[in-house]
This record gives sequence, C-alpha cells and structure tokens, in this order.
Amino acid sequence: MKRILSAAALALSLGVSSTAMAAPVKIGMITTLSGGGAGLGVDTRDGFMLAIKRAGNEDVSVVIEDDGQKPEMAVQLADKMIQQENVDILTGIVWSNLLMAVQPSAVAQGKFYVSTNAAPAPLAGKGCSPLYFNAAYQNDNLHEAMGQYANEGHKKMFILAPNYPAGKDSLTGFKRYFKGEVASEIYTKLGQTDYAAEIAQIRASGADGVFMFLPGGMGIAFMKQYAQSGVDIPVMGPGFSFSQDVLPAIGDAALGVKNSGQWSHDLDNEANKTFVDAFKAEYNRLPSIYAMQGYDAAQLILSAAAKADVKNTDAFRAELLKADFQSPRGKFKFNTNQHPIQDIYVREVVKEGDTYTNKIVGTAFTDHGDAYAQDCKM
Amino acid sequence: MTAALAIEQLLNGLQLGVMLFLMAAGLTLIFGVMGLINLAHGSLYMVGAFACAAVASLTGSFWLGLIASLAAAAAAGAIIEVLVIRRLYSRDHLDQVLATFALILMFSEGTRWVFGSFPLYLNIPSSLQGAVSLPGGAQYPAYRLAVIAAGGLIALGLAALITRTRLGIRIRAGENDREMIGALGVDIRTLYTVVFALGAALAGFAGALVGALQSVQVGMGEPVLILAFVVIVIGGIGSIKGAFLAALLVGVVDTMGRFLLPHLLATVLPPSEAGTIGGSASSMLIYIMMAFILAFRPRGLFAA
Amino acid sequence: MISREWTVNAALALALLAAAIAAEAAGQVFYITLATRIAILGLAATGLNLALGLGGLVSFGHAVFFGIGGYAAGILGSHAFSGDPMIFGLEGSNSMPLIWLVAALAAAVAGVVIGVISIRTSGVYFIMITLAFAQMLYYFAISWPAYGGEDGLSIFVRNAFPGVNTMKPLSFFLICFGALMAGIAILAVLRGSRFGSALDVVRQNEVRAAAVGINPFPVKLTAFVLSAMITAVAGALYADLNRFVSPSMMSWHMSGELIVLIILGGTGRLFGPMAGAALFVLIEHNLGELTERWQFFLGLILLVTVLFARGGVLGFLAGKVRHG
Amino acid sequence: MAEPVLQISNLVKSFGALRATDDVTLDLYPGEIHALIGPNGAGKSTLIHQICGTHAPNSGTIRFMGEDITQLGVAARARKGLGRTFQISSIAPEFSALRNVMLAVQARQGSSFRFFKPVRSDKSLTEPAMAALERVGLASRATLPVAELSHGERRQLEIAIALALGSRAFLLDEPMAGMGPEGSRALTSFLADLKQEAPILLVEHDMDAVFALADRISVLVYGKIIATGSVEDIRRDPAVRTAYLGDHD
Repeated sequence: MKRILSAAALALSLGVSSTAMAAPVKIGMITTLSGGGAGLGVDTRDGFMLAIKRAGNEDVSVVIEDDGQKPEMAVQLADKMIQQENVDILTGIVWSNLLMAVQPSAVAQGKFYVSTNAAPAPLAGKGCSPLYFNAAYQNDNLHEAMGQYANEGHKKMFILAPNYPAGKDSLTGFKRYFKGEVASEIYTKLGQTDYAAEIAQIRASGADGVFMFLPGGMGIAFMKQYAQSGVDIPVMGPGFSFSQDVLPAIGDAALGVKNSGQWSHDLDNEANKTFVDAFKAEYNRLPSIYAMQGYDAAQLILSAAAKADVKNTDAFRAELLKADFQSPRGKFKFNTNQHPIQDIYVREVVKEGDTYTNKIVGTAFTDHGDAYAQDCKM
Repeated sequence: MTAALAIEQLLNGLQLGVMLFLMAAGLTLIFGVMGLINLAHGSLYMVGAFACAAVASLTGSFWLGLIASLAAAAAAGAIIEVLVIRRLYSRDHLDQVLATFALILMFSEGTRWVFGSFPLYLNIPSSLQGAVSLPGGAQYPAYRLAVIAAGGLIALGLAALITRTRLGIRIRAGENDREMIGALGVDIRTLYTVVFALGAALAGFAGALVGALQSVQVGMGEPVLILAFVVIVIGGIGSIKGAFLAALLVGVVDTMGRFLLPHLLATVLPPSEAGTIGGSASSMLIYIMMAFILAFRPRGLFAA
Repeated sequence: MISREWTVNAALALALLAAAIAAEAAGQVFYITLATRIAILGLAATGLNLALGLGGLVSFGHAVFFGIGGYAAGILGSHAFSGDPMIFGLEGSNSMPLIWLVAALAAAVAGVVIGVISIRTSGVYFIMITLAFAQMLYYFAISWPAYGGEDGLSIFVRNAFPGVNTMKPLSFFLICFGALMAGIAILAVLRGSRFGSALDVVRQNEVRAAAVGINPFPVKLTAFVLSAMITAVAGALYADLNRFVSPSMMSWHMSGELIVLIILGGTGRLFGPMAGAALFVLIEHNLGELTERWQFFLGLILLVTVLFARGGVLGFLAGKVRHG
Repeated sequence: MAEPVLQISNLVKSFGALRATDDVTLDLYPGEIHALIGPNGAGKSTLIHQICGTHAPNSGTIRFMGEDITQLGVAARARKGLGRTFQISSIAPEFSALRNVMLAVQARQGSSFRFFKPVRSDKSLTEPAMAALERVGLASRATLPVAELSHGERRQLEIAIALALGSRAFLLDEPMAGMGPEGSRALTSFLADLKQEAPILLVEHDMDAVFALADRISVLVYGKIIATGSVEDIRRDPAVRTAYLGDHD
C-alpha cells in the first residue's frame, strides 16, 4: 500500500496551526499492515500520522508501505523508498528481525532510521550507527524492569519465552536484574498456541512467580489457558504482552497482571492527556504503546526538522539528539547509543467500565538506559 | 517428576491429539472419498473460530457460538466445494495444492477485511471455568477435560456414521470405487458436497473449541493444518482410524517432547542452553518421528 | 526453423534485460531491483522446475534449499566481513562463485538426505513429507542462535564477483540475469539428454520406466538433488540482493510461492518460471500500490489461473506444449 | 534339449487366505512359444507380476538364463533381457513412438545418467530404434505422438520396445487384445518369426491365435497349472476340457 499524505490538507480539516519547517522532509514508513501482526503496524501508523496531522505542515510528506511482516519485503520496500521515492528518513518497522534486515542497508545509503518499536541488541551495541535513532526503548528494557520488580517479594521465578532471539534477549534481560532463584527457564516454539505442557510444569515447579514474554496471539493463548488451569502463582510480563491491542482478546484473564512499560495511557502529564484525547477523538479507541511510540517518533522527527535541513546530516542529527519534544511518557532523552533514557513503570491490568487497560502502580527504574551502550563506538 | 505432573501432561497430550483428530478427520475423509488434498482446511478452522467469537460476543452465549461455528464452517465448505473444489477432483495433486493455497490467501485476507486485524475475544463458557481435582492430587482445567470428552464422542460418532448409516455406506463405497457408486444411483455431486461440508464442520468445530482456549486471529489455522497433515501422513491418508491413532500419537509425543527433552538435556547442560536446545529439538521432534515412520512405512501406519 | 515458443522465450529474456537497462538509463534504480528479483525468483523456480516440471516431483519444501543457499551467502560473507574463522577454522569468503559452489554442495547434501526418504513415497505423501522436512529445518533455523535465529543475518557488504562492482544495481542484475540464463540452459540441455528422457518417462509412467530397465529411484533422486542445487544458488543471490538472510526464506509460504511461479508461467516450459516470476513480482508490486488487500486478489488471480488458464503465461503467448 | 531360458519352480504367492499362485512350475525353451491360458481370475496377472518383478513371491524361484533372479527388481530384470509388454497399453504417452523405443535402447546401453549430449541427434540411439520400428512395420509412424497411434499400432510399438531392449525372452501379455482380424493375422505371423530370435511366454485370450502359434500350452486354473503340453495334448486333456474349454466347444 502506498499513500502519500500531505500534512497540510489534513491540518486544514483538523483546524490545527502549521509550524514552519527548515526544509521539506520526506518520510518513508514501512510497517506491518497485513498478516497476523497487522494490529501493531496499524497502531504505529495511526500514532505516527496523528503527530504529523497535528503538526500540519505541507513540507512533511509520508509514504506508507506494508511489509507483510516479511524481512525480504521490508528490504525491498526500503530500497524502493530510498532509490525511487527519495525519502530522507525511514521509520515504522515493528519487528526486530525486519529491522535487522533494513537498518544496515538504510544507514549504509546515508538515510536516517528512526525506530518506532524494534530495538534489537546488536543495533544498540556494536552495530549502532549515527544515523540510527530509537524513539521507543531498547528491547531488553521492559524485561529488565520486570526483573527489577520481581525482586520485591519473589524469590523463585519460572520464566518462559519463545525460542527465538528476542525471546532469549528477554529472559537474559530479566535475569540481568532479578536476584532470586530461577526455578526453570523454558523456551517454547515460536507461534505455539497451546501451553498446557508448560503450565503443568509451572504448577509443579514450586515457583512463587511467573515471568512470561509471549507477544501477540501466543500471550493471549497463554493467559486464557493459565486462568483456567487453577494455578494461582502470579504472572508478570513486559508490556508487549498486555498492550491495548491484545487486552480485549484476553479479557478477565489478564486482570491484575503486573507488566512493565515506559508509558501508560493514565500517566499524568499534559502531553499525555493531549495525545490520548486526540487519539481517541481521531480513531475512536484507546491508544496502545505502539501508537504512543509511533507518535513520539513523528514528534522527534518533526522537532528536528523544524530547526535543521534533513539534507544536512550532521545538523539534523544534532537536533535529533536533543530530543526537543514533549513525550507523553514524560522525561525522555537519548543515551550515547541514541536509544532512550527514560523511566520504566510497573503497570497493572484493570477494567475501566467495559474497557480492559493498564494503570500505573509503581516505577521500576528511573532514567534507565540499556546494557549495550558501552559497546557502541560512534 | 511426580505422578500428578505425568498424568497432567498425558491428559494434555490427549487433548492436543483429540483436537488434531478433528482437523485430520476432515482432511483424511475428503482425501479418501474425493482424492482431494485441501490446504484450505485450516481456513475453515479459522472460519469456525471467528463465527463462534462473533456470535458469542453478540449473544453472550458460547454454546450458540459453537452452533454457529458448525454452521458457518459447513456453509463455507459447501460454498467453496460448489464454486471451486469440485472442479479439482479430476485434476492432479499439484493443481489441488495450488488452488487451495490460493483459497488460503483469500480466506485470510477476507477475514481480516471483515473482522479487522486484531484478535477477537472468545472465552470459555462459565459452566466449564476453572480446574477440577483428579485422583492422585492432580488439578486439571475442566474445559480441557470437556474437550477431550467432546473429541472422543465425535470420534465415536464418526465411526458410527461411517459403519452404520446410509451416508457412511456411500462414503465407503466412494472410497473403494468411484464409478461403482455412480452406478448405484447415488448422486455423486451431492455426496461430495455433503462430505466436504462435514469435514469443514469438523474443522470449524475444532476451531471454535480451540479458539476459546487460544487466540482467535487470522492465520490461526496454518500451524494446526501442518500438524494435521503430519497426522494423516503418519496415519495413512484416507484412514479415519489411522488419523485417530496418529493424532493421539502426535499429541502425546509433542507434549511429552516439549516437557521432557529440556529436562533430559538439563542433566548434561546448563539450564539456559538446555532450554534453548531442548526447545529446538522438541519443535522438530514430530517431524523427525514422521520421517522415521515413513522411511519404514512409506504409506503410513494404516494405509487405506 | 524457429518455433513460436522460442520466439516468445527470446522476447521475454530480452524484455527483462531491456527493462533493467532502461531503468538504469532513466535513473529508476528501484526497477532494476525489481528486475533482479524477477531473475532470482525465476532461477529458484527454474531449479524447482527440474524436479516438478520435468520429474513430476511436487516438492512443497523447496524453500529449504533456497534458504540453505541464502545462509551459505550470509554465513560465508559475514565471516569474511568479520574475519572470524568458522567451524574447523575455515575462513569465510565473499567471493560469489565460491559461495555458489558451497551453496550448491550444501543443498546437495540436504537434498540427498531429504530425497532418499521422500522419494520412496509418492503423490500426496511426497508433497507432505517435503513440506514436513522444510518445516523441521525452518524451526531449526529460527532457534539456531549462532547466525541470528529468527532475526536473520545481515550481509553488510554485498559479496564480490571477480571483475564486477556488485554494489552497482545493474552489474548485480547482470550477474543474476546471467545465472538465470545459465540455469535455463542447464535445464534445456538436461531435458534433451538421456537423463532428461529417462526422467521424463519416469514422470509419465513410472511402471513403464522400470519395465524398460530404467530404475526410477536414482533418476528421481538425481533430479531432486540437481534441482535443489540450482535453487540454492538462487537463494545465495537472493541473500545478496537483500543483503540479508533469515529463516523466512525457508517458510512454507515461500515453498508455495515457488510452485506458484511455475504454474503462473506455465508448467513444463523452460521459460515458464521466469515468466511466472515476472508476473508475480508485477502483481505484487502493482496490486500492492492499489490496495492493502492485495493478497486477496493475488489469491483470486492464482485460483483463476489454476482453474481456467492452466497453460499460464507461456500457454497464452506460445500455445500448447509440443513434445517430440 | 537345450537349457530353458526361463525356469519357474514351485512359485507360491498368497494374498491373505487366497493362494493366487499355487506351486507353479513353468519353463520356456529357446525358439518356442509357450502359451499360458486360463479363465479370468485364474491368477495369470499375478504370475506375470512375479515373473517381471513387481510382486515378490512367498516362495519358489525364478531363474533366467541360468541365473536366479527371484530377488531382483523390475528394472534389473528388464536390463537382463526379460522383455515385457503390457496388458493395458501404457507407453510414455507424451513421447513419439521413436522416443519410446529410443528409451529402450538407452536402457539397454545402461546409460541413463548422461547429462549433456542431446538424444535427438544421437545416432547410437536413433538408429537401433528405427530398426526396431521397421521390424514391426511402424517406421512410417515413428514421429507421431503415441496418443495418436491406433490401439493395434501401440501393440506393435510395445513389441518394438521389447525388441529394442534386446530381450532374451519375451513376456507378451495379451498382445492381440483390441486388434481387428487384420491386425491379429499380421501380428500372428510376426510372432511366429519373432520366436526364432527369443522365446515367447504368451498370455492370450484369443484362442485362435494361441492354437495357431503355441508350441506348448499351460493351463492355469485357480492359481495351479493343471496341464502342460502340445496343442493336441491340451485339446484332448479331459481336465482342461471340464475346467476351462468346456464352454468353448
């Protein structure tokens, strides 16, 4: 799919005032709009475009393409955007494996990449690049936060994740901060939807807590089955598994689960209120964490574009590094590896009226960076 | 490993096997009677789950949803049989694979068109919530027990249908001799549509049962489809009995492999590596088992 | 005498070449990338065509060989880039010819193992068992941590070909185009040879082949392995095109797509896979521009082709197949 | 007398309780046509399957040219010179008549694993193949696809293929089936010639042809050979008359 959206036209309809840009900027968004993972891409796009619309500037144009969650497709689209559409900045990829495919070739061709979600460890460490910014987090952050949180009151944890790199990073991140004993460390098949065998092991493990990282449908299946199993050991996980896109499908089974996030829709700050209200008004649903990340990536780009010409790489990069925008998550600045330093919260799944959502119940980390920044030599 | 855990894992394997049988029974029936290989069977499973979720959220009743899943999958099956599938009976397997592959693309994208990209909510009925205690101290989810029972009953029902009823006689006649059945004065076109719809309904029913336990989302049928293929290949294509035994075998081996392999490896490796390697090995286990069985019995265990 | 099919074939090959050169002249680099993709997918499907079209072996797991080729390029290239030795202290390499050789040999080994078990079966069993083997290796690749698992493996600098700057899109296209033509030529020679005759009769009538003294098993196995080798070379090129390799190259959707290419182009035709690849890439590119629901319409087009236009593109352009 | 070319001893094949081949002993000497007759369901096909190697017997031996071939596969037996024609014509249907015969020549040369030289211009294949076609009178139809040949012509092609294989013995499974009277007569005289080259085990329903051609006849009933002998012997044999020929007189 390709849409070139002129922000000015949208701004007129929204009645928002335009801000000036230093020079025209063309953004290429590659995200997942078809296939099983389309929900995340749709939220990323909607959050991103919300910020673009609100800025309302005809100097900003966005080309959107669907990668179908296939790495080869993402690479080809990146080539197309760079070679044919002449975009200045790429953004939007949801999945780490797709980003691993696109990022090296994009920065090698001199384009900026601003990540809205995916943040694999290699790109935060050895593979970092002056042209690569991550506006979301580093993949390990939310897992680390749960490790930290689990120290309060948990001595023996059962941990599980799918058997793929992000899954291993997840459990590594958790263990980096968790000081208690790991009862068992289980890797399940990617895409597995029946967790009876794992739940049976949890029951028998004698653990006092379960940490699980199972994104998308895997998490939905796990939580529903866990709720029926009669096992009453508390479950926790990173915010991905309890985001706004999956909560309605889990339903009551998710209530009370603690999870981590660098944001929640109930965070009490002005920027967040504006964001949540505008998103609800525009799309008639609650924003997910992916929508917030898309929104912030767009804000980041806009903030730099207001002051520097994107064609002037060094100047533009300097402006990006300042991160001069109001993030709905509150404090936000960049680490030396151009990944965020931010607070990570502990959230709890609650039901507000008919809607399942998260509310903040604590803070796991303040001003948290990541473990890989020291490996990044720029 | 305690006895309670062993019993629980065995039941888990049984339950997975029963679900696989519901999928595999339709596939193998359709292959046995019409000689058709249907990749879109997973899509019918998905149709059942979506129909159940949609009707359950509309009416608030899981049971109405379950009925809707049977109806919707049977209807979808009958429609594609009339429009597409019946043109494929005389074609080779290659054409059948491709045409039904095309149907998968259409079903998946079409479902997303209607229901959107997000997973739907479908919960198990309140009467089957929670876990029950088993002798020996084990606890087991009531719903999964009900699934095992339902699957077992359907297997018995299917056996009775095939051995005791007129439809069954015709199905068996169709498996043995396609010309013969025409000579008997049976309307083959209708018979084929009925058999296809029956297979579709079984898949849709499985989709609805599983949807309540898992996640109702686009593409949910594909992993199950491939497992169901493994089942019918091991069982011998066309054999319902083979499908039943192979489904239980695959269910138990898969569950036990996922559970035992990491444990076994943990005795020689550090836990983290044992988890990783054990995870990899167990995800390959049933395919290895299938290759092994086919190496000795190229037409499966109970070839028709 | 030049037959109509050969006229069409020549026209198709020249059209692809001309499209890439015209794109270069017009500065539309992306269209060169598309043409390169057509050439590579065409080569992968040409490999499969040897097993499927000539030998009647409906392999639903050929993506495995495509992926093996991709990983050969990725692993050798990344070791050459980092300078770390591989297992047994072997050096990596960024030389394409060597990578192709390794890709083909690795695929041959896998092909023999898979083939020996699969070819004992036939019909639906063969389809399913090749699919199952592919799934097995797919899951292995996803969970194999050394080379990135599901994240895949990036090739930071495209591998080198002696005397050519492979980073130039047109140069790389020409390499891929050359490989495609070589692949088609290999198939043409094989088809006309004694081996091709034996394979053809095995496909048409296996019992008969045995009755005249041709043992079907080694003939089919050889075809399967050669087919895997060609597809693996295409996989290596594909990894270089994307400068990236991941397990998704081995997914069952990829296996399905390879078969789709052959059917869209026309089964049993030398240039069928290339024509099918061209049609597929154009459909994907242009439908994708029109609608997010392009997969639905791709399915519809495929369905109509299978049901009503069995000859595919070449059947439409060059008429029915003639056998001698 | 010379050694038999084909010697079948005490062959047994059972399917469950059914003894489809019940202790069959049969031989074929150089220069003869040995006809195998029997009513439908007598087990002729099962016997043929065992001789050519598609079915393995439960017990008994098959010797060909003095060698025990009981354990060999179909292709290996064919390469040794056991030429077989099929009851149901099943030549490679997409090939021309010539290419079908060329395949047999190729198989005889044992050279199916040559990957480069084009077969069409390979005289070592085309010439013997044309010669075989000429012998059966099909030379003028050589380039036609098999699908366009008449039923009788396909029978002739089958024999050309067996010739091209350089067979040391022929196993002809109902070669007269589906032929008109004209074709039958032509084939009958051809076979009378052919037996000088290699002996023929002839399975045939056409009794006129059998009585005209056969040097010896064996009668198979319910899997057992109930009689073997010359045409006259068989005509006179009372057991045969009751079991088999009774309804023919």
